[in-house]
Amino acid sequence: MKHLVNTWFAEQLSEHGMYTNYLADHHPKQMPCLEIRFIDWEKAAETARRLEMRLVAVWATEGGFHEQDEGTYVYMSFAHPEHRHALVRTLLGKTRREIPSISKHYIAASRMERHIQDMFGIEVTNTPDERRWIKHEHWPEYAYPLLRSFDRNTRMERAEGEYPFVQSDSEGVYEIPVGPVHAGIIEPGQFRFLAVGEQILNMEQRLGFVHKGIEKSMQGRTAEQGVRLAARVSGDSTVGHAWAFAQACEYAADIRVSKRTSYLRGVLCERERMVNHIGDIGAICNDAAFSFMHNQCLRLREDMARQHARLFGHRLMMDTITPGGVTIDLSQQESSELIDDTRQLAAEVEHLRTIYADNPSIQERVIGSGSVSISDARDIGLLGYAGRASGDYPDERIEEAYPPYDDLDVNVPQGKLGDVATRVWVRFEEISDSARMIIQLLENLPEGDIQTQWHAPEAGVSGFSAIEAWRGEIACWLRFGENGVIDRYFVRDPSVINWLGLELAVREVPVPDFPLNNKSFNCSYSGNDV
Amino acid sequence: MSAALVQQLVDGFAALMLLTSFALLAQHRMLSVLHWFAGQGLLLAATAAIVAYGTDNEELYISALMALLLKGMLLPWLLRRVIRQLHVHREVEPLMNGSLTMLVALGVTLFSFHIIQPIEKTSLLMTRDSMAIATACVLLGMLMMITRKKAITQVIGFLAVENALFFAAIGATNGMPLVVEIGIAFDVLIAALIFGLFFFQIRTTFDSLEVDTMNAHLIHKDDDE
Amino acid sequence: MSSASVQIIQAVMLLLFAPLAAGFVSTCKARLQNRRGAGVLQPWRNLRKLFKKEVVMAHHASWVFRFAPYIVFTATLMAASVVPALLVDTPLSLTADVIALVALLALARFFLALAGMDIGTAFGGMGASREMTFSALAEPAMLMSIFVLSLSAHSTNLTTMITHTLNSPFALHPSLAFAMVAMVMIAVAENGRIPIDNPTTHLELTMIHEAMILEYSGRHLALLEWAAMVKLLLFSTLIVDLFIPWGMTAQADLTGVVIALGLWVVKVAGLLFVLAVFETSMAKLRLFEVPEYLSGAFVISFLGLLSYYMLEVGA
Amino acid sequence: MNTAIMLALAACSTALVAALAPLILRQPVAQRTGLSLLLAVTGLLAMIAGIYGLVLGGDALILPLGLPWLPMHVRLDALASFFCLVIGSLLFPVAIYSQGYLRDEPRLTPLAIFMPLFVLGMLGVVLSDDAFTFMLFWELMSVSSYFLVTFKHENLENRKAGYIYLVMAHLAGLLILGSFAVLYAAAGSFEFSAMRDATISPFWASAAFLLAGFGFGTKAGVVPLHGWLPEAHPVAPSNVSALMSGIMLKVAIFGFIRVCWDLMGPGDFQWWWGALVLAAGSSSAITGVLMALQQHDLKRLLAYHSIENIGIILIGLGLSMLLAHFGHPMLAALGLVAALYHTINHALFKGLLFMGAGAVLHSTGTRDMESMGGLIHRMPWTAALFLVACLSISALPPFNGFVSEWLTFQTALMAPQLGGALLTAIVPFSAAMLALAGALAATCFVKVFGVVFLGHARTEVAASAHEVDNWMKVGMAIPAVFCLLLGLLPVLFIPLMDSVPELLLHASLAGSIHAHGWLWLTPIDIAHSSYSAPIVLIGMLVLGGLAFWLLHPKGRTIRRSVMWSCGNPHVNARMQYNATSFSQPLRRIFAGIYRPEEDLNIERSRHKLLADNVRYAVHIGDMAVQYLYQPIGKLTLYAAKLLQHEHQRGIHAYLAYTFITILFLLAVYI
Repeated sequence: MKHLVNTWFAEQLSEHGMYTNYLADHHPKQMPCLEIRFIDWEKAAETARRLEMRLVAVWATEGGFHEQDEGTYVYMSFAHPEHRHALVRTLLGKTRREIPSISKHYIAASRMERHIQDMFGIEVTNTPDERRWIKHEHWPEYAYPLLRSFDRNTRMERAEGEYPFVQSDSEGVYEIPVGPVHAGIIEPGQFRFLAVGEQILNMEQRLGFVHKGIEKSMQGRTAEQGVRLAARVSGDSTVGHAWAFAQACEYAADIRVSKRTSYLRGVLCERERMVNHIGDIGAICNDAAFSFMHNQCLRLREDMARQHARLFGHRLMMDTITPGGVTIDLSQQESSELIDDTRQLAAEVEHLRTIYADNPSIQERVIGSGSVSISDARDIGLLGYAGRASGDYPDERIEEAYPPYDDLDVNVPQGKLGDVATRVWVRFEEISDSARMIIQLLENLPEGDIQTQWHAPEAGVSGFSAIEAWRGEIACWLRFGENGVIDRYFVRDPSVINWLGLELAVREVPVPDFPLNNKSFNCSYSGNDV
Repeated sequence: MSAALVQQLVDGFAALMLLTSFALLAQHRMLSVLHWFAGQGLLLAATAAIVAYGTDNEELYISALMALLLKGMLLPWLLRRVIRQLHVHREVEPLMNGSLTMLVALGVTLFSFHIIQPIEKTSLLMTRDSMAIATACVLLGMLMMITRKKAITQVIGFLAVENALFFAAIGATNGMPLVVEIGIAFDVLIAALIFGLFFFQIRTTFDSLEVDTMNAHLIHKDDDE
Repeated sequence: MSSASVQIIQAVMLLLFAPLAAGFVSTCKARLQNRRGAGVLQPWRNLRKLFKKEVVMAHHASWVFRFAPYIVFTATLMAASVVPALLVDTPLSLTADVIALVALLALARFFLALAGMDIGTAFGGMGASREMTFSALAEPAMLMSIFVLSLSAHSTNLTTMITHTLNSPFALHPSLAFAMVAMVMIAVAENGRIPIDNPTTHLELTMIHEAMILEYSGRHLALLEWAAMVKLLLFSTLIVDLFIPWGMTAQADLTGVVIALGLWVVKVAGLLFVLAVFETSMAKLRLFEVPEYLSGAFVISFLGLLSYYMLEVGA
Repeated sequence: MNTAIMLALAACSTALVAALAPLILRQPVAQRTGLSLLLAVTGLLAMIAGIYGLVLGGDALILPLGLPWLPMHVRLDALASFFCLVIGSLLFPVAIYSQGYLRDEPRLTPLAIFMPLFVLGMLGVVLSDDAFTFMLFWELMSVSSYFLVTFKHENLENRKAGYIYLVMAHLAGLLILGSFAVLYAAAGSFEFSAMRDATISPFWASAAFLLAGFGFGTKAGVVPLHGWLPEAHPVAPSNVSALMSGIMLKVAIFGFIRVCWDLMGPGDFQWWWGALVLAAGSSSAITGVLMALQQHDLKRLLAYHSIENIGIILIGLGLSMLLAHFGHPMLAALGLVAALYHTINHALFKGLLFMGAGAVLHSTGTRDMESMGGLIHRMPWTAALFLVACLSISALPPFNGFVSEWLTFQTALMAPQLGGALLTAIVPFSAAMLALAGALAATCFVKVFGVVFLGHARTEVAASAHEVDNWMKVGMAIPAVFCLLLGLLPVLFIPLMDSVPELLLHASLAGSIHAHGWLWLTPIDIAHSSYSAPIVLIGMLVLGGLAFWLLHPKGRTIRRSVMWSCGNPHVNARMQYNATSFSQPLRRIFAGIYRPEEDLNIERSRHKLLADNVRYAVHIGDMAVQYLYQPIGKLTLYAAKLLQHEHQRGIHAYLAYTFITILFLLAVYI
């Protein structure tokens, strides 16, 4: 594992005349934090942008531990393909309740800034978008749930209000409100289209309908309890979230897990990648009314879920990862069974792939629909398959190369056109690559313990991790408080960023192609509405 | 098989011939174009065989066999290989206003019907009815060459014209003399091979098979000179 | 057995078998996709459930919305009773020729589209717009293929057309083949099947037929669903009538009717099975490729016309 | 002098009296009542005269009026009777409607003078039996309608429309005059009877046909000569629009039939005449409906539909011409009857539509469909009657539009009877275009009814609209009833108009049409095609009633609830489809024809991925205006500029030109 890489960023900042202060102690062990002055906040983001770093996340937390001053800190994190992650923070102090927006440089920051604004009551100045985001209009204006002073059991009266969607004052334009309740069994979220006939002029999302208060709810839990909650941030990437949480805890507590543990985690994560990609490919085909593929994919997905239930005790592989280890182990026989299963699965998917690729009617639908250009993808910082399809290839498995990926050769499929077809293609590629890696991991499964003794770090210690889950990079930052309980937990699901990609992708497509595009991104509502 | 049935079969094949010409014109995808082209070749072979049977012309059986091997199998196979090797087999070629092309194609068909009608009346061959269709198919092949952007589809258009001429030959004279036919067949084969070589050459030079791009390159070159 | 009673049997049969036909198609599709499926009776169960359910209607729904299901249902049923299924010459078959039959279905569609717009949702209007646009573009192809069919029979009356086909010696008619292909393509479009519309979708933004009836519930919805099923069976019967009428009886005697019934079931089932295969192997077209599909149908039927003059009339 | 022509002349006199009445009646109320009453009487008289004339035959008469050497010849033959009937059957309800419609009109006098004159002009044209009388009344009709178009002359739009209308009407008049001149040259007399008897060479016949075709075509709004129509019709008061669209265009059709069928006769027809008329008809039908689809001004939309329907009538006429040329008088008669049937149908339903549009305009004060919505709740009667017209114009059974289109289809299906490869393919093609036009018309009227009457009110004015008074309701109800009756009982009505083909083509359909009783419409014979509107209607009523009765057991009420909005509590009127959106797919599909100028402006001042405001506008110009009128206008301007310096030469130059012209004419003619 490489360490202390963000000296590079610190140097770059100093070169641009910004004063930086290293905070090695009590900060993410593998990634010490840079503290900068409040006035340099926006400039630092601008510099990062100029250095072609991508934004990972922006979040806030109340201080008051150890060396920290009382008052609110705002963090941001960037990543660079070679120079990896950098963590930057600034102190707002007790009285200052505002922070300049960095959305000008990173549009993806806008929603996260609005999240800070909604949850902490910190005004983001000079922001392109002042509307509320995660806190819906029926919450009273004065309620700031993530403040320490806000009791988690507070009951509030219902406020009235309406979200100010972008409007059109032209006569021929109409609005389509789709959602929050959808006809299918999908999560709630509203899409508001401005359209003329079949031509979409603009599409806006309104999310937050499944806001579960996980960040608040995490406060006061131990790591062992917390990982169970983290695993439920988004059900379809439970392994990814649990791993990100566990790894952040481990970094904070400076615990190294055994090689066997990391291999098993890798297997779980890649199986999760496969199962979701298979399901999504089927669903994409179903949205184009090609139900043959849908049913075959459903079948494969169900087979996988049953296999998981048998081997890992849960169809979705929930609660298989704990801080310091995993809860499941594979015997020699189980391991070879899983190898066979994966091999067979990969072969079946390959077979389906030829059917898919050689069926002109489905190809006509997916090719050229909902393209996102590489420059737009970079602007947004699209993650996972959405980024890879457009020609931007961020992958934590290569950039961070956390175990077990330091032992593996990850092939990143390199798309270019950024349309639905390419997103599907990337998924097919990833399925076969995951299968290859699972087999490699299982064949070389080292002996060892699957659980390292967990001990909570002292109060004020924080950890940061980035895990390449199936949807893309999950970033997780947490800080421990007194008695080994978690004091602040922040998680950024890749959906938070990729949702913007969908808004962009559908601006050029006719209305009935929206579901196809939506499914090809398949962002998580729950992961966004933490 | 009665003469009437043979006549009907020939008519039926003529109609299918017309259909394949239209279908070639309407396809978006490289591979679909190729499939229809292969179908047209098989159709030609079948027509030749039927006419051979109907007229007891043994040379025509050889023509039928040649059509089957060359137009129904070899050429499609060659082109398929070219397409696969150039990695364009999943490409979609946008049509220039598909419905308008179709209307023009209908007009062309009507026109050939109109001009062939007087000739047909004088002909007494059993295949006379298909003359108008053969003429239409020739024109449709040309239309395909005009409206297409990609070099490969243009070549298929060219080959479709050749198919139509072959069909016309069967229709008008119950087939050309065998020697001529074999000569033409080889010409076509060699033309196809040369085209195939050209594609690779073009691809390496221009990195595209679109005629527009080539024109642009040529014009650009002219400017440089 | 009088021809009037056969007429009634026929109409009731089309009405009652329509859900079975819809069920048959979905069962076939399920089997083709390696699923067990819900069985051929499922549409019947759905209808029964819907008929029992309460009707919920938007506050400002007008009488157009309220009566549209009845108009749609009766217009479709009226059209269905005109189509001979067993007996060639039924009393009602003269009520409307093929053109009038198409117009009856157009009447049903007109009210369905209006009902879609009555509530004033984005989806209803969207469905109405799509339905009316595509059906308008389908109309020339439909008429052209009727035209080709009427050329040899010199008639647009179904009875006369069927009798003509039954009485003329068997021959290969390229023009009829073209007309049939065009008619099948149009039937697929008119019935909102894949690749034009997906009858089983739940995605509002992609719907055509379903978008218009999104606001309906209870018995109103049941009537509309039933009408759609009748329409599918009607088109199947029409295609069978026009292109493979052999087996229909000219006399209203019991044996003739029974044989005709058996053959009709076989023919229609065959056609529907083909539809199921087709639907399984196809994805839905992109919306703006539908006009191309429909103009393709028009071109094919026009080719039928041309090949009639070129090949069949003789010079 | 028989009763029929006496009644017809009485109708004319009543119209004249009505035109003079405002000179005596000064009170607006009196003027309004006088106008409505007298026009209603005119309409009624014309209607009765028409029926009398059709059943019992008419008469010819020489009036002691007009020029000394050319007294006015009038004649009420079958053709004139039929058109008298058409005029009367719409004029009567429109007159009743006007009583209500003009209630709030402060300045009535011009309307009260010119509307009767306009009616008089139309009646006169129909009755005239010599070219001079014809042209006199024709110009009366044109000029008085010009004043009606510019009735609200304070709007620039109206003055502009009026100007274009006047220019085009005169151009048309000139061409028609040319056609009469050709016929005069052959006959040596202005009297129609002389023209009928004269023989004319094929060349001059074609010349007369072309002149008449373009002249009457301009007046009827045939594409591409239609440019004035969508400008002039919407700006006139709605009751006038109803008359202009409903019957003035038909008078042009009358003129065309009179010149081609009557004055020249089927013997002179050449095959390309029919083909030309067919082509003009098909292109008018398609262009009219396509343009109509893209309008959101309600009356402008209806005006474009008039072009479409004129196209349908011309398709019938063209088929009739072709069939007559190829020696099938019976089938030609079928085509003619189809065209005439559509003529009266269109008069009825288009009149009704314009009256309905007038009612909406009266109630909301706007013609813009995008600001209406939900009017069915505020104006239930208007909505129901308007729906009848929508169903009729969309050619849906059991209403009248379907019958005439069905008859046209039946005529087209006779194409195999024609000679020539091209014709046998072109006729089905134009039938297919007719099918397309009909289906697109249905699309358009779903849009009209859906956007105007259904859904939610889009603006405040629409939300506070009110139902119109009883006069207007009755005025609209009469044509609605006729629409249904003509749709249900064509078998009774067609024999009534059978004397027209008998007169013009010497062929009668009376035998075949109702060979099987009043229930069955069998244009050729029962084996060929048949249609029974009464059975369809009764069947549907019985089945529908049965279904309703079975499904409505006692105690099963309908629960009313909020509409489904995907769980989104904040619903507004913008969340429904609008007219621009409804026709967007067609706009895109036919983009090559429309060439829409789309103006999409998404403001993104904050960030290039964030929209602030979305503006969209689309403009579709009329192709004819863009590619025909404007170039001609420019060319004229250019020529005028070239000639400009000639003006500066003063009086002597002009005298010289005149002198040279006289010399030239002398040289030529002597």
